[in-house]
Amino acid sequence: MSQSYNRGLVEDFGRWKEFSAGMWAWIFHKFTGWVLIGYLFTHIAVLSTSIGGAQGETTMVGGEELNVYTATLQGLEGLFLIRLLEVGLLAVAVFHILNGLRLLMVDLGVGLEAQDKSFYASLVLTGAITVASVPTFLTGVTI
Amino acid sequence: MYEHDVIVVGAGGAGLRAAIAAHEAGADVAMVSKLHPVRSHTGAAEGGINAALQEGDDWELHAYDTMKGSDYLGDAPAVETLAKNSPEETINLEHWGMPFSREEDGTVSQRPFGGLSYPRTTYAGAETGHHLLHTMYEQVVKRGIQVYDEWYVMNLATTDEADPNDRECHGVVAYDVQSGNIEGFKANQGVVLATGGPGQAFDHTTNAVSCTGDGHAMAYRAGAPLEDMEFIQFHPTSLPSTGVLISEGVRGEGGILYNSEGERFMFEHGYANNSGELASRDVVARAELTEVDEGRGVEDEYVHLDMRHLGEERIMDRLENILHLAEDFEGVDGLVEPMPVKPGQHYAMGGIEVDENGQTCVNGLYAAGECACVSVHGGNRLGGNALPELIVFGKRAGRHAAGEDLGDPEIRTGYGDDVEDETETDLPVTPGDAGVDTSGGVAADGGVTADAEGVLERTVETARQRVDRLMDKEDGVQHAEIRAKLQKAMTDYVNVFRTEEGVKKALRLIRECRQEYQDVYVDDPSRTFNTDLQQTIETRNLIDVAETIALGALVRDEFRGAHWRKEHQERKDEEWLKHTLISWDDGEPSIFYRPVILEGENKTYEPKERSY
Amino acid sequence: MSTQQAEPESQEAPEDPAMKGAESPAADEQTGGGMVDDHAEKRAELEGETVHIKVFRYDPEVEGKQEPRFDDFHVPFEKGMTVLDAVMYARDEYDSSLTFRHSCRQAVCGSDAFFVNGKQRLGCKTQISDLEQPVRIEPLPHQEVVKDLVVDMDHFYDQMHTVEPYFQDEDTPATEDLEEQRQTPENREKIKMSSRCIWCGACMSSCNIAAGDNEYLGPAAINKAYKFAMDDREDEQIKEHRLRILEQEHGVWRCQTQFSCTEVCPKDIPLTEHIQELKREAVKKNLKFW
Amino acid sequence: MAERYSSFTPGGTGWFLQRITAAFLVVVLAFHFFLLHFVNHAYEVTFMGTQTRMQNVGYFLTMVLFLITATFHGVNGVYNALVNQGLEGGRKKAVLAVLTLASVALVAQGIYVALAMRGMI
Ligand SMILES: Cc1cc2nc3c(=O)[nH]c(=O)nc-3n(C[C@H](O)[C@H](O)[C@H](O)COP(=O)(O)OP(=O)(O)OC[C@H]3O[C@@H](n4cnc5c(N)ncnc54)[C@H](O)[C@@H]3O)c2cc1C
Ligand code: HEM
Ligand code: SF4
Ligand code: F3S
Ligand code: FES
Repeated sequence: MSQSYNRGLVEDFGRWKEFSAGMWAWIFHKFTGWVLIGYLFTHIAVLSTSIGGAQGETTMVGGEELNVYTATLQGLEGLFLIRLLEVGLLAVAVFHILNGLRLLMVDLGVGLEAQDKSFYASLVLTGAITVASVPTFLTGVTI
Repeated sequence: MYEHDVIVVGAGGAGLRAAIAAHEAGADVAMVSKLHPVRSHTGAAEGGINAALQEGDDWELHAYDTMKGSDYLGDAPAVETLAKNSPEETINLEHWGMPFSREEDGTVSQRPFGGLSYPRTTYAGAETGHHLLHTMYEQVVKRGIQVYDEWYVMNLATTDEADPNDRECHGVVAYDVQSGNIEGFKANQGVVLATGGPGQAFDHTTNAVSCTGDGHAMAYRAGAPLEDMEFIQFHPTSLPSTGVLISEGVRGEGGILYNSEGERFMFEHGYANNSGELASRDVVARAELTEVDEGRGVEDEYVHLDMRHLGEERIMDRLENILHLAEDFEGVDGLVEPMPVKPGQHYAMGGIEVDENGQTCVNGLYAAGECACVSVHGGNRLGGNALPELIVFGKRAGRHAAGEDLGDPEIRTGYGDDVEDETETDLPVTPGDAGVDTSGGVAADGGVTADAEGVLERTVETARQRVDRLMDKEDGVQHAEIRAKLQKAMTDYVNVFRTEEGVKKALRLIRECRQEYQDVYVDDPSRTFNTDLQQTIETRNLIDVAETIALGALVRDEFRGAHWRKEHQERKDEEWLKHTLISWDDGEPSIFYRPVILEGENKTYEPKERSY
Repeated sequence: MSTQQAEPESQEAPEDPAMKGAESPAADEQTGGGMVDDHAEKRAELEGETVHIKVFRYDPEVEGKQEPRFDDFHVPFEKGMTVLDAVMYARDEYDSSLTFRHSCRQAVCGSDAFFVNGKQRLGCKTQISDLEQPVRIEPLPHQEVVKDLVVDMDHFYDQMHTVEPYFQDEDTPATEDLEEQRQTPENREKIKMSSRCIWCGACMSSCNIAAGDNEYLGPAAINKAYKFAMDDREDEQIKEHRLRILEQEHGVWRCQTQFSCTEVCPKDIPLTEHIQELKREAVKKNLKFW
Repeated sequence: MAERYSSFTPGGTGWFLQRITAAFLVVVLAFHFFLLHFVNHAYEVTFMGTQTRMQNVGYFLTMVLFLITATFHGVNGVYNALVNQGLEGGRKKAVLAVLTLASVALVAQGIYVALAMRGMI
């Protein structure tokens, strides 16, 4: 009897070059959302040092006695890698926010004809804001 | 084998309506269709449904217009039934949710249409047929009616008594396009054919690729006569490369036709000095072809329809969809260049002979819709009269097949004492004969006189053998070649202009096609979705149907409605107020005539000059 | 016949040369000169061009086609030629086993949605001159392929039927005393676009979510439901019933506003907009009961 | 009609809350980022500074609310994404349970931290 053929995954992601704006927006939004929630968990973990900090715990940094919380944060901030990641985080957050706004508009049925343009706008704006923020993020750090 | 009370073949407007009606009458109905219902060609209808709904209009006016439009070849009982029932059927559609266009007060809109004395064409945008089709399919889904879609019906299972009036139809044989399986469908009460038009007999048509006249051919070979086949409507404005219809609305809004010399030929060459481009369809179609024949066609093929002068605003407002059609199907921008148009086959007025209850002379065999001829359209169909025919007569056929009593019909069917044999015309070939031995007449379609199941089994067996033969044959001719030849013959000689010599030539060419068909083979070896096989079978049907069209065109030596004969350019009422009937008599079609019925319920329709 | 028609060669199946020979319809083509429609030939000469199409081939029953491949055809170009015209030409002139659905040739039957150069399009509504060559023609993604360009539409139909796509008023009186219902032109305008769907399945095929979740109703079915839910002729209770079908697990919420459906719909139906509106309707309905 | 209406249709409520929280997050997240990276630079953050900010009840409550909404929004988003990818039946229930636990833990820990920052622990 007749059978049929399933072309499988080729169609899902093998054709990424043919994806349209809406699909890219969806993928990016997903990705940035996951990064953000992941960050939230780590963020709280890092901030947890404040519990120790509140109890007066200290640690020695460069011969100075510092509050653990302050030390942890400043220690991390002193790393160039962390600064870079922060820039990335900003980019991710900004995109998620802007595209999130775009999605909220879509949900309200506003400007649906311009959905692709608003996606590109989110991308461009994200890029611009990220670049503009680099100086702020990279002040006072050495490689 | 499948078994149901009523089997409806075809799921266009007529089939769907018949199925719903039979279901409501309590029958167990199944629909068998080679296309999924929503793919049927009813979906292409744009204009609307004629129904006398408004105050000031009434069914008698509608009947009168229809009779006049038919050039007095419509049968009054049929015409009146149509006009009387169309309003309630239209409102019924409205209740089923059909999205008709609306007036400010919330009532359905109606617009004027050619040949109508009152604006009674009820419409749903420019896609009335689409909505009609989908609305009715929805009701079929609601009722849970069984649909066998993509099942191609090959044959009717009919007994083979000598006189078709004694025969009985017990079901159909169909094959599942997807798997290639051939099965019998037993119909305990009746089979309703609703297979649509035969437009593919011509190479340039507004009809779908699926409009291959299968129902015509099956009924014909089972013994039901085909009626008035010579009456084919040609639409003057179809796009040359695809046949897509450019609505009359363009000319209505002021669009102008030009020949290659830039002349507004409708006036300049005197085809219609009063109405010009807005003359009736047949007049415009003939004018266009004359221009092309006399060397003033563009690329020797078409003329130009220009609407640029209407201005972008007006075009966008009223004719926007035309811009899309020209752009999508012809690659032409109607705002900057004129659109190429030429006449295209559009509608077949004739069809399987039935009475007002949709029944043919074969017991248990019904037909409705474009494949049937009740006859409401006579020599010429008015725009907007086909869709009401689907719902009015589709419903009647369905109910009657399901055993409801609709009263005795006034229209008679089949060969009987009220017909007159054709004796005068000299036929160039023996119709139906391939010139080679094809013994077996009706039996070739599998009929036997036996119990229903026996008949069905025999028919299934014959069908299987036929398919095996086509599939096993290693080489020969392919259907596409025969089909192209047939279509060309019809378009060259049985088109808008018909001459005795031309039609005879066509008959000889059709005969050649029939002979070549003896050697046809199917190249695609697969049983899975074999469209090659399906088209090969369809081509055989087209040959039979084309032949009846040409035969009718040859015997009717007058000019009536859409049928124009060079040697006989007048309507001959004394001689020709009668229907042409052609029946497949053991493979040698016989031709006879039945008088038209002009006596209506309250009045008799007196033939008058048809002028608008 | 002519020089511009290079013979179609089976491209991506080099492992099996025997098959290539068997499949290549070149021989038919050479002898089949009579088949060519005069016009086509004349115009092809006039324009002297051919269009190169690559068509997906698969047939579970035919050796050599069980493993999908692409066949190349060179079709003489005609002004106004559509993708459907091109595959029809290839079928009628080169290889009669080339299989695809088609019927109306005018974008109303919805049979011939293909995946053309990476996008779902109606073959009959796509001018081939607008496309980059070679034109790659494949069956709709995310549906099982039955043969060549024919896909299994059953699932699509099932989804369409799930939303109870029919007027539900039970009270349809006897035909004789039917009264026409009223509907404002505004309301009719509201459902107009949604009522244009021709069930081609392009939207469903383009939607990633529908690909991942087989039970997702999909844009076409939701749009169908929209047509009924927004029609004032049906009463409130039925509308609520419809919304309840739509707001289930695999209903409207699945849509992630990817807009692919809207982009490919040959009838320009604003599908995403309709889906979003139904989401809002559903939320509104639920808020009422808080 | 016989069935009982429920305002808590799973998809609908989730969808709706995802939007509401998103709208809230836009404002707070922007504020948060701005405050801690542009007004006060992150590399200058000290326990003291944090403690001072946290003494403000409004700020404290905003941050707690921020945490709760962000957690809900993020976790619900992840859950939806998984469900959209065809998560079904038992595994779906398990994932929901794990995610719920994780978010409760996160929020609890977060509030604990915040209280610590206020010096209340
Ligand atoms: C472009 C166009 C515009 C038109 N506009 C109007 C208009 O404005 N107003 C008007 O009144 N009329 C109009 N008409 C005419 C009208 O639309 C048709 O006459 C009518 O729709 C035919 O309907 P039907 O049900 O008989 O056939 P169809 O809708 O053609 O259906 C035929 C059915 O039969 C099935 N079938 C065929 N052969 C087989 C087989 N062998 N086995 C199984 N199934 C089979 C097919 O699958 C299909 O389902 C128009 C026609 C065209 C072409
Ligand atoms: C600041 C403003 C924010 C806005 C406007 C916003 C908006 C949105 C919207 C509208 C969605 C739903 C997408 C959909 O269902 O189609 C979403 C998803 C999501 N958001 Fe946010 N969001 C914001 C902040 C955050 C934060 C702070 C986090 C992390 C904690 C986050 C994590 C996520 C995740 C994980 C998803 C699911 C992504 C997916 O679909 O896989 N968002 N966001
Ligand atoms: S909504 Fe558009 S794309 Fe989807 S099936 Fe209908 S017509 Fe085709
Ligand atoms: S593509 Fe799919 S995700 Fe929604 S907008 Fe269309 S249904
Ligand atoms: S052939 Fe009917 S939609 Fe293209």
